[in-house]
Parts: sequence; structure tokens; C-alpha cells
Amino acid sequence: MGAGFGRVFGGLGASSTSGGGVGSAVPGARRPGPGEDAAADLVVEARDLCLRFGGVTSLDGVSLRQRRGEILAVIGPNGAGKTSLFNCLTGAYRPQHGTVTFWPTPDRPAQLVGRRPHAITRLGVARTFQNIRLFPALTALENVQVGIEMRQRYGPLSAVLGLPSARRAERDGVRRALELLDLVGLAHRAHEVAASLPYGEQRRLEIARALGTGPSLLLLDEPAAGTNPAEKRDLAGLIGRIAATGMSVLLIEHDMGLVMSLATSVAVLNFGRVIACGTPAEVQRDPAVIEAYLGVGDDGPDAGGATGKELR
Amino acid sequence: MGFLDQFWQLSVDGLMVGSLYAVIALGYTLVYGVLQLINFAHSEVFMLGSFGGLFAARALLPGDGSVPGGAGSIALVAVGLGAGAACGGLAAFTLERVAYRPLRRRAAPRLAYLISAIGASLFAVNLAGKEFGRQNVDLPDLFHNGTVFRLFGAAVSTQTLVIFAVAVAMLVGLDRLVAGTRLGQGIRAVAQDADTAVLMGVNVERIIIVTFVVGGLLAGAGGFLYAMTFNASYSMGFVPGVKAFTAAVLGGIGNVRGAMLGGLLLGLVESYGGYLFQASYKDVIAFGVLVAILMIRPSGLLGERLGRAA
Amino acid sequence: MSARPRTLGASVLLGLLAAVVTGPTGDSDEPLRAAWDSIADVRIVLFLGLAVALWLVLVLGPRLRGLVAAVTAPPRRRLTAATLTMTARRSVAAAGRRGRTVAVGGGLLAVAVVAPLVVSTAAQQSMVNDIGIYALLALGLNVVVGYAGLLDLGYIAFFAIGAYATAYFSSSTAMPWHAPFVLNPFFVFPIALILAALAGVVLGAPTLRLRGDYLAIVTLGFGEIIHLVANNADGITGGARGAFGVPHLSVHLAGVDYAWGIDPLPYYYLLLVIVVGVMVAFGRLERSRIGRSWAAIREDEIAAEATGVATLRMKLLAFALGASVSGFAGVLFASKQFFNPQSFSLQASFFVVAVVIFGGMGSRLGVVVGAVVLQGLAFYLRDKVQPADRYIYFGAVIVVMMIFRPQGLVPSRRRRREIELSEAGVGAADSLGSATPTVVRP
Amino acid sequence: MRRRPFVGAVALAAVVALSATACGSSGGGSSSGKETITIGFQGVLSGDNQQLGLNALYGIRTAVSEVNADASSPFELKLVESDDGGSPDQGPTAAQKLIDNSKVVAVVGPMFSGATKASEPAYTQAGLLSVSPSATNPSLTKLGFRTFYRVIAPDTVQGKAAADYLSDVLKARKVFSLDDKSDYGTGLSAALEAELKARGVALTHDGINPTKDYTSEATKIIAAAPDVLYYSGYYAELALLSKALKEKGFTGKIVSGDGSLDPQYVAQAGKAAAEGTYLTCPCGDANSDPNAAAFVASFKKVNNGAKPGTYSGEAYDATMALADVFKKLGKGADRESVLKAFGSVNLQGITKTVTFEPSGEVKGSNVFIYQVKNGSISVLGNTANLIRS
Repeated sequence: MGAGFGRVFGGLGASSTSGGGVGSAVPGARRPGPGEDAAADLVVEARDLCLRFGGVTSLDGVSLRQRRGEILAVIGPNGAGKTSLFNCLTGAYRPQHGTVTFWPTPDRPAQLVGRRPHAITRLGVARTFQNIRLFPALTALENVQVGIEMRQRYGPLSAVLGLPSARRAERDGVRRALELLDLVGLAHRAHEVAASLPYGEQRRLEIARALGTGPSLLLLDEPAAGTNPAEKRDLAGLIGRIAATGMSVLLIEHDMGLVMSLATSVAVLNFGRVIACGTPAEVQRDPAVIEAYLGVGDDGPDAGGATGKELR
Repeated sequence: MGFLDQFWQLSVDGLMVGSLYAVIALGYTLVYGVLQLINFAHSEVFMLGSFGGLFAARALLPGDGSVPGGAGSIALVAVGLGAGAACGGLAAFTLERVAYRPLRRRAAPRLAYLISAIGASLFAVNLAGKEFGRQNVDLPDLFHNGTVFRLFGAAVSTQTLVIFAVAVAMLVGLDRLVAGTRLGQGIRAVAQDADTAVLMGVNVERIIIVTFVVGGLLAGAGGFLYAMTFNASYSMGFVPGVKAFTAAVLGGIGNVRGAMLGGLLLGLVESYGGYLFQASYKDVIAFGVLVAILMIRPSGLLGERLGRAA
Repeated sequence: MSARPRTLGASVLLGLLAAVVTGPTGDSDEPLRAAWDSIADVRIVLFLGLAVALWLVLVLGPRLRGLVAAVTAPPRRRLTAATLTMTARRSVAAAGRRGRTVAVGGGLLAVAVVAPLVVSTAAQQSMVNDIGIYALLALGLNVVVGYAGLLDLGYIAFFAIGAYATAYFSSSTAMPWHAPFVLNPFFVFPIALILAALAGVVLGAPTLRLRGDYLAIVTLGFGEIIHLVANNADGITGGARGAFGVPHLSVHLAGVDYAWGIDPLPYYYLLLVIVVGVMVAFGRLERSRIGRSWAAIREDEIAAEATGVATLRMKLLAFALGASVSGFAGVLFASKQFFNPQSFSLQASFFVVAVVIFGGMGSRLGVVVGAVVLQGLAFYLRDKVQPADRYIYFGAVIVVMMIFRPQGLVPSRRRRREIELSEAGVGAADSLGSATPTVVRP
Repeated sequence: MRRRPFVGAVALAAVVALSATACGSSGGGSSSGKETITIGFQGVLSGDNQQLGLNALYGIRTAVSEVNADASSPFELKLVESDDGGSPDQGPTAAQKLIDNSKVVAVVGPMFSGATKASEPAYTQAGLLSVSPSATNPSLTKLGFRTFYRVIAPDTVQGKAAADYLSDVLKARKVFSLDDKSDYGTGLSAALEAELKARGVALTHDGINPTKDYTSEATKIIAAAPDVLYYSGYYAELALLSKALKEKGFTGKIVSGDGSLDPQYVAQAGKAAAEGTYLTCPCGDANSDPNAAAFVASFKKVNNGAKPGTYSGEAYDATMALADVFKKLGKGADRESVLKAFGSVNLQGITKTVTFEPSGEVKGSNVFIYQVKNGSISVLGNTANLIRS
């Protein structure tokens, strides 16, 4: 419990990327006001998601909206349902109730609930995992290639025969993968086995792999967990650069400094409900949020999150 | 003549065989629950147990081919069961030591265990054939009073009754063991989460050995029951082994009660199927039912957690 | 120090076991007689001597090791940062390695071309029936087990489909049920390929969602069903009588007339061409996006799915590809010789799995070497031990091999990395997960 | 576990060394100055049916040792074994093994029809005589294998005679014909059923793969209430079936064929269950025929007390017929001359008189009926005579 709330919001001092407007996560969940923000260019909207495991309710009517190009951070104490929300968005879990609409382009909404994860990825929602899930025995390059190549079309026969189209696709894939590795600063590690990379680099590699799938929405699950301050700074810079390209980023993060410096808006989850949302500054002042963070006892938000303990 | 006339008789037949499948299936399920490993050599544990029990019982039989009958026969069954269980347990212990433990120490990929088991199985089958001959070995019927009572018109012989009763007693006993004792607690703990179990002070190595041995004891005793009616031979393990494994999966591998249910069900399906169609199609029917059930319930009839079984 | 008496005990037990294994044959009237006779015999001195020698070697081993290690296999690498960096450097040096691979491959190919010329006809026969066919089967199953990480225990069923398709299409006498026309077996190759692949899809589509072990039992059931139906459907397949009279392969093309016959050698070279072709084709596949997708599925299915890999479809593809190779082999087998349902037993399926794992799953060269070594061993043992005892030795060799080299004879680079990593507790070596509760890892 | 690879190498070496010590123990060298003639045996020496292979092998060994013990014999026989596991896959290799050995001038085998069909093309090509003691599939002599002979009558002969006996002597009106779904079993049941059908006997057919559990099959048979159950298959399964039927109180008669004519049938079924079972066989039975007592005695002596079983007598006869030909040919018997001379062999064997049709089929086989009486198999007589009387 040691962490004071003030320190949580102490700020990291990295430059904030301003992109979209005010965050539009909807508190009070049940009634997303009709017409509210109707004109907004949304990238994803979850409505009234409910997810239960046996008797445990993990999400209890969560509604959330994110505008295109915005960095939306989802925060909340452990067990608040953040990762469950992610898993519902990416198809890993199927909520018992609720819808998730995703706009790959503004005029083409798609319903995500009920689709398999790979189909959702194909639509343009890419994710990373809280506990890094790379393909450990593949090289960094190959890891990214897998993401890129899932959009390629050449079949087994072309591969076996070595048809020019297949070769071209293969070459393009490698080039694109190297570009992405360069973006995350891992170009020099391209041929190293993923498992051999240091922790922070693995995090970045995972982001590169996600970018390889060509997403319009990037979901990052605690990207800073377990990284040291220097790595964290690099990471913040990287996320900023990615967002600067116009990418929408949905971020789960414990590290308040990172959240406050990066996010354009913040949604706070507790006990499977959205208890607050708004700009970082608004959320910071919200009494319900303060209550939630102060009331959770020993498992409270580990202030800086730098220890990465709550990872497990 | 119709199927319905024979329904009860076929049910009795099916339940007797099914109870034996269930006893063997427990060995698969226990080991699977703890190690997530298909112990393909379990069928040979069963075979060795059945030889052990059979030879012990034969050694005690009078040489003139007569059987004592009554209490004497019951005692013989007890001796056979004991010897079978002992041999089965020893075989399972040896198997774990020789074919599995070294692999576990090396954290070998799971398929390596499978192949090691196939190798061990080949070794055991053919060595048994060498040592005990390749003929089927008969145990005279220990009970010769035939039908003891009729159940809805179906004849139930003493032999059937003894087999079914002992098998059910073992099933219930194991269920109690897993559900209600400290040992069972340990087994369930390892099955659910070995990492946590070790933190809680459970000796995982010991639990693994014990699990193998318990499975072996059951398979060995089951082997003797099997040999009482069906003779023993070096190659006897394979078919009931595959059947029992099927039964374990049918019920939800890793689930003790599922194995029992799966075994009985498989016995019944075979019995009915063999009657309704050409008997050589009964395995086709049995496997067909398995596939159909897995399509509908992908984790077997009762799901798959050993820990949840109790 | 207490380990030493225990090692001695184990060595002696091993010696006794060896004595029993090589001793006389017993029967059920005196079940322990044979074992006793083999132990209470002069020969036991030899075996105990060997046991003691083994013990000495084990005890003095660590000291001798330094000497011997230089001569024999290099010690297994421990997974350290250094190893991983080394692995990485090796990857960088991929180009240079390619050249070496080609050289090694060429050498092996030359051996494969010359080998049958210096052995007996019986050995040639075995090189076709046992090694060649099984190498082909293993290459196909390798796609399923080694690449996609799925366990298929009914693989031989597709082989049966290929064989029966050949009988159906290429002969009007082999089976009661036959096509209204007769095709040269060569034309049956594509048909069988497609039929087997279709069968793979039909079996796989509903079942591939099942977890590893459930898939294993369902495929096992499928294999048995095919086997039993082939044996029972007298009016269609000829049942247990089998299919006699499938014509040999023959070529009548642009002036070339050649017919394969009873002589195994021409079949050997045909098989060699096919095996090498399949190896090359699957090599390309492995290095393509498809191979990488399989690797991704194998290593982390959830991450693969999240990275957009259509896991189910890729698994189905692996299944169908594997099946089609098996069907292909079936045509070859059926046109080579008589077959009956015995050829498609469950044991045969197990044996193909054993070849793949023994050789090194995921490695094309490995599984072929696996077929050569295992079947070669079986052939070698024919004359060396009593036929009835052959499989005792065979089984023992498999167990010993798995204990000391669970990754197989020639593991693929990628698989070796995976296994090293899994031993170090990172990731999974196959999509079936590890059988080891993580805590017992050293 | 750092020293594992080294230990592994040692252990592997040990295994190889041990298996090497095990080899080469068989085969005695000939001490006398006699010519040595080598014959081969191809049969099922591994797998589930290996007992049948051993039965035959022991029969051959008995013959070989008798010939070699005979001082008047101008030659000594040497036996080379080749295992085909009873399966067509291994057949060609097993056959080739014997063909490659240029010393082998004739082969006893192959044993199973499937393996025969797979192996015989190679024998025919090599011109190496093969005499099967047990392959009964009727088609075998019609497939153009010029090197194929068999000392056992095809299924058709036995099936017809058995059917005649069932309907004429046992007066069966309703027969349950059960086969084991093997090549042998289906062939025999098909021949039997064809004849029974022609005679208007009511028939129920069923097939069951060899298993140990005949409980529900017994229920099925009893429910059909046949006068006679004819089982086409081998003794090990018939024994289990008899036990199951006995326990369920089957009152009909049990009849089976040559595959079950083995003292092991009684041993495995138990005397009570086996009692009264009829067995048909186109052969004389060594164990019950007083004329064959000498054979039984020498069989036991040669084979560590084992009793002759199914196919032992046939294998013995086949070997003796070969020896007879060698004797006639005198010195310099080779594959070609043996093959040429074998068709005209005429030898009183213990299972039958061995003479051949040009097709390689053994001539005029009498089918005998046996019955288990007082726990042992005894001969009732020749079907033709039994039906007449």
C-alpha cells in the first residue's frame, strides 16, 4: 500500500503526444448516450461487455470508445478486468454479452465478438501480451515475418515450386520486417533468436511483430512491465513515434508516469466496471478513482510499477 | 431373438468387460492427470500383472485340474489379485524408473515419452513372450456353479459377479483415495498445478512414482480379473490397452470418475454394437461413438481435471 | 558416495536382464524356469563382467570423459546466453552453411545411389519395402508431427486409402469393387494424392480443434476404422484376402517403354527420386511463410493466432499435406506388391511415429535417417537373433535412444533450439506442451 | 547430468555388444563328411501369430534332426529361417533372403496366404521351390506361381466336407457360421456356407476379429439357437469362445476346422469347455494317430518337450517330402532339379499321403473328423466313411 497517490501521478517528464481530443470512454456503462459523440471518428467501440468465469464476474457491463489516432490508456487495480477486456477485444475470450465494433476505415464497421483471434488481427487489431509471448526459437526477423506474412496470399504450391510471386512476396516480407525492426531499434538483432534478447528488447520485438500485421489499432498489454527506467524511456518514445504515424493505441499500463505522459485519454476499470474516464488530468482528480486505488489494500497499484511484481 | 430380448444379457456382458476397461483406464487417467502424458506402456503393466496373478493362482491349484470352489476359490482370487497387483505395481515402478524418469530429468519433449513407451512396450511384450511362451495360458474356472441369479432374465454367473464386484470395489476405493486422503490430495495438487504443489511442500517426484504404482496396482489386479475369464498371453495387453485408453478419453482423460464412466460405457457400446451388427464391426462402432462424443464434448464426458474429479 | 553402490546395483540388474534376454526360451508351465536357466548358467559370468565393466565406466566416467569426449560426440550444449549468441551467429552464417548443407546432401545422395549396388537383393528389397516406403511415410507424417506439432496416430489410414485407390483404378481383378476403366498406376498418383488429402481434410476439419491427446485418440480411432472396414468389407475391398493383381508401374511415353517388375532395384531408384523430391519440396515449404506459420503455431499457438495466423487452416493444411504423401506412398506400395489389410494395422501407424521421433522430428533428413536406422536395425537383427526375439532388442534400442537423445538422431536446427529452450524452461517444444511439471527441471 | 552423452554412448555400445554375443548360437556344423543340403523356412516367427510359426518350425526341425540322425541318409539337412511376420509387407524381403542364399535349394513356406501372395512372385522368378504347410486360400494354385506347392488341402475341400458332415451326420438344420475375419477364416467359412446353402441348411453368419472377449458373442450365438456353431479360425480363439459358451450354457455342438486341431485347444479352453467339440481337418492328426507316435516322440525330444500343434505335422511332411526328393536326386541337387522332381513326389506322411496335382495342389485329401473326448482329441474317421455309415 505504500504508494501515495500523488506519486503515482508524478509524471515521467517525457514529452506527451497530443493527438486526438478528449477521451471518450463512457462511465456508467449501461447507457452509452445515443448520439453522444456521434460525429466522432471512432476506431473501436465496446458496448456493455459482460464476461463471467463460473461465478466470477470479470467484466460487468464495460463500455468504451476510442477515437482514431488516440492513445487510450486503460488503468485499474489488479484483477479489475483490464486484460479480460483486451481478450474480449481480440477474440481470445468471448463475452457473454455485449458488442465490440471496430472501424478499420471510417466507413467500414466490423463486429468483433464471435470472430476468431486471427480474423480480428486480419481486420487490423494487433496486440502484445502482458507476459511476452514471442516465438522463442525463431529469430527476431522471423518473428516479425510471421506477422507480415499472414497477409500474403501465396500458397503451398507456389512455395514448393518457388514461383516468382512467392519469391517476391518473401523478399518484400523480409524488407518490411527489417524496416519494422529498425523502427523499434532492433535491426542489429535481426538474426538472433528471440529468446536470447534482453527483456526490454523482447518487448519491443513483440511490438514490431504486432505492427507487422498492419494494424489500425494496436493493443499493448503492460508494455513497460518489468523494464528498467532507461528501457521505459525508450519504450515511451517508441509508442509516441508509433502514435505519431496516426496509429490508434490502446494501452494497459500500471506505470502511471508512462500513462500520464503518453495517453490522450484514460479509462479506469475497477471490479469489471469503468469507474472513470477522461483526460489524464480529469481522471487524476476523480474521487472514485482515488477511492479505488486507495481502497484496494495491500495489492494496491504498485506506484511506479517499475518492479514489475504485479506481472505475475 | 431380437435385440430387446437380449438387452439385459448384453448389458451384463458389457458391464463386466466395461468394468475391466475402467480399471485399466484409471492407470491412463492418473498418469495423464499428473504428467499430462499418455502412458502407452500401461497395457504391458496390465499384461505382466495378469501373468503374475495367473501364475500365483495356478501354483496354488491342486495338480489334478480340479478347483476348490467356494471359500477356497475366493481365497485363490484374493491371492491372484494380490500377486497381480504386486506384479503390476512393480512393472509400473520399473517402467517409470527406466523409460520415463530419465526423460523427465532432461525435460524431453512429450513425444519422446510416447516413443520411449512404445519401445518399452515392444520390449516387455516380446520378453514376456520369450519367458512365458507364446501360447495363451488358461486358468481353470474357479467357480463352477454357473448362473447364480437372473437379472431381468439375464444370467449372471459367479465369475461375472466376482469380477464386477472386485472391479467396482477398486474403482470406489481409488475414488476415495484420490478424493479423501492426503495422498490423493497430493495427487490432485500436482495434477492441478505442479509448480504450486511444490511450493506447498508436495514432493512431486514421490507423487509421480506413487501415481504410477497405484495405476500399476489397479492394472495388475485388473489383469488377473481379465485372465480369470479371458486367459493370459504375451500379446494380450494391446487391445484392452487401446480400449481402456479410449475409455479414459471418452470420460475425459485426467478425470477419475470419467474413466470409470467411459469404461462402462465403452463395454456396453461394444456389447450392443457387436450384437446389432457383424461382430467384427464392434470396434468401428466403439471408435465411432468416441469420435462422435468428442465432437460434441471436446473434453470428454466429464471434462478433464483430475483435481476436479473429487 | 551412496550413488556408487546404486550404480553397481543398476548395472548388475542390467547384466541380469541382458542374460535373460539372450537366454533360453521358456513356456507357461514353468514360468520362471527360462529366466532361472539363463541366470544359473556359466554365461552369467560374462554378463556380470560386462555389468561391472559398465559400472566402472560409469563411476570413472567423469574422469575418462575428458579423454573420450574429444573423440566421440561433443558434449551437449548447455543453454546459456553464450550458446544463444552462438546460435545467433550461426544464423548469421546461414549463407555459408547452405553451401555445406548442399555438400553434405550431395554426399548422402551419392551414398544412397550407390548403397543398393553393394548389398544383397534381400537388403535391396528391404530398402524399398521397409526403408523407402517408411522414409516417405515419415516425411509426410513429419509435416503433421514435426512442423505443425500435431500427433496423428492413424496416419497409416491414408496409406491404405492410396493403396486401395490404386487397386480400384488400375485393376479390374484386384478387388470386387473396381473402376469401369483401367488406369496405369502412374495416373493413380494424382488421384490418390487428392483422395488422401481430402480424407485428411474430412478427418481434420472437425477434429483439429481438439487438444493434442484427444486428436491422437481420434486419429487412432480413424486409423482403426479404416483398417477394420478394409478387412470387413469383403464385397468391396476383398476383405482379408487382400488385393492381388495390381499391375506394376510402367511408362509408355514418347518412345520410352519401361516396366517395373519384381526386381526391387528399379523401385528403389524411383523411391529415391520421390523421397528426394519430397525432401526438397518440404524444405522450400519449411522456409516459406507456411513453414514459419507452423513454427509459430508449434511454439505458441495463442501468440500465433494473435499474430493473424489462421491456426486451424494451417493445421488442416499440414494434415492434408501429410495425408497426401501417405496416399502417394500407398500407390507405390500397391503397385509394387500384393497387400492386404494387415499392412495397415495400428502398429504400423505407431511405427511411423516412432521413425519420425527417433530420427528427429521437424528434420527432413532426420526422419529419413530414422527410417534407415530403425528399419536397418530390424533388418540387421533378422539374422543376428532369433526372429521371435527380434523386437525385444528393437524395443530396448528405442528406449535407450530416447533416454539419451530425446531430440532424435538428426534434429532440425529449429527444433533443436526449441528443445534447448524448453529444457531451459522457455516455451514449448511442441504444441502438446511439456510432460514435465516445471518444478522438476534441474 | 553432464556426463549423459558419454554414458549414452557406453550404454548403446553395451547393447550392441550384448546383442552381438547373443547371435550366432544356432546351427550346428556337420561333423560327418556327408553332403550338406540347405533348405529354407519362411514363416511367421514374430507378431501375434508366432506360435503357429513355431509349430511349423518345430515340425521342420524334427524332420531335419531325424534325417540327420539317419545314418543311411547320404546327406545332412541344414535349415535357414526367415521371418515374414505373417504379413505381406515383409514377405518379399523374407523370401528374397532365402533366394539370395544360393545354398538354399528349396523352401518350406510361406505360411499365410497373404504373405504367400506377396512372396511367391519372387520365388517364381528365382525358380526356387516353396512348399507351404499351411496356406489354404483356394486361389493360390491358380495365380500362376509355378514354384508353389502345398501339403495342405485348400479351404474349399475342407469346407465342403465339413458342411456335408454337419448336415448328414450331425443333422444340423440351423448352423451359426463364425469366422475370425482372417484370410484363412473367411476362406473356410465361405466354402462351408456355400455348401450348406446348397443343402438348404439355415445359416447365420458372423465375423469377429480375434479377441479375448467372446462374452457378448456367446450371447449372440445362444440367442440364435443354432444346432451347430462352426468356427473358422484358430484354437486360441476357439478356446476362449468355448469357455464363454460353456459359461452361458450353450447346448448346441461346436465344430471347428484344422486351425483348431491342436492339443492347446483343450489346454486353453479347459477340459470341461472343450469336451465334445468336433474338429474337421484334411489331415491326419499326429497326436491321436498311433502311427504317428514315433513322430510325436521325436518332436518332443527335439523341441524341449513341446507337443506338435497346428501345422506341425504338415511342416514335417513337407520337409520329409523334400528329403525324399533329395534322396532320389542324389548328389548335385539344385533348385532347378528339385523343382522339377518335386511334382512327382509320393510319400506316406503323417498327415496324409503327399502327392501333387500338376497345379501344386496336394492330391485327394481326405477330411477327417476329430472330437474332444475325455480331454483329448481323438479321431472319429474319414468324413466320406462317416457319412456313408
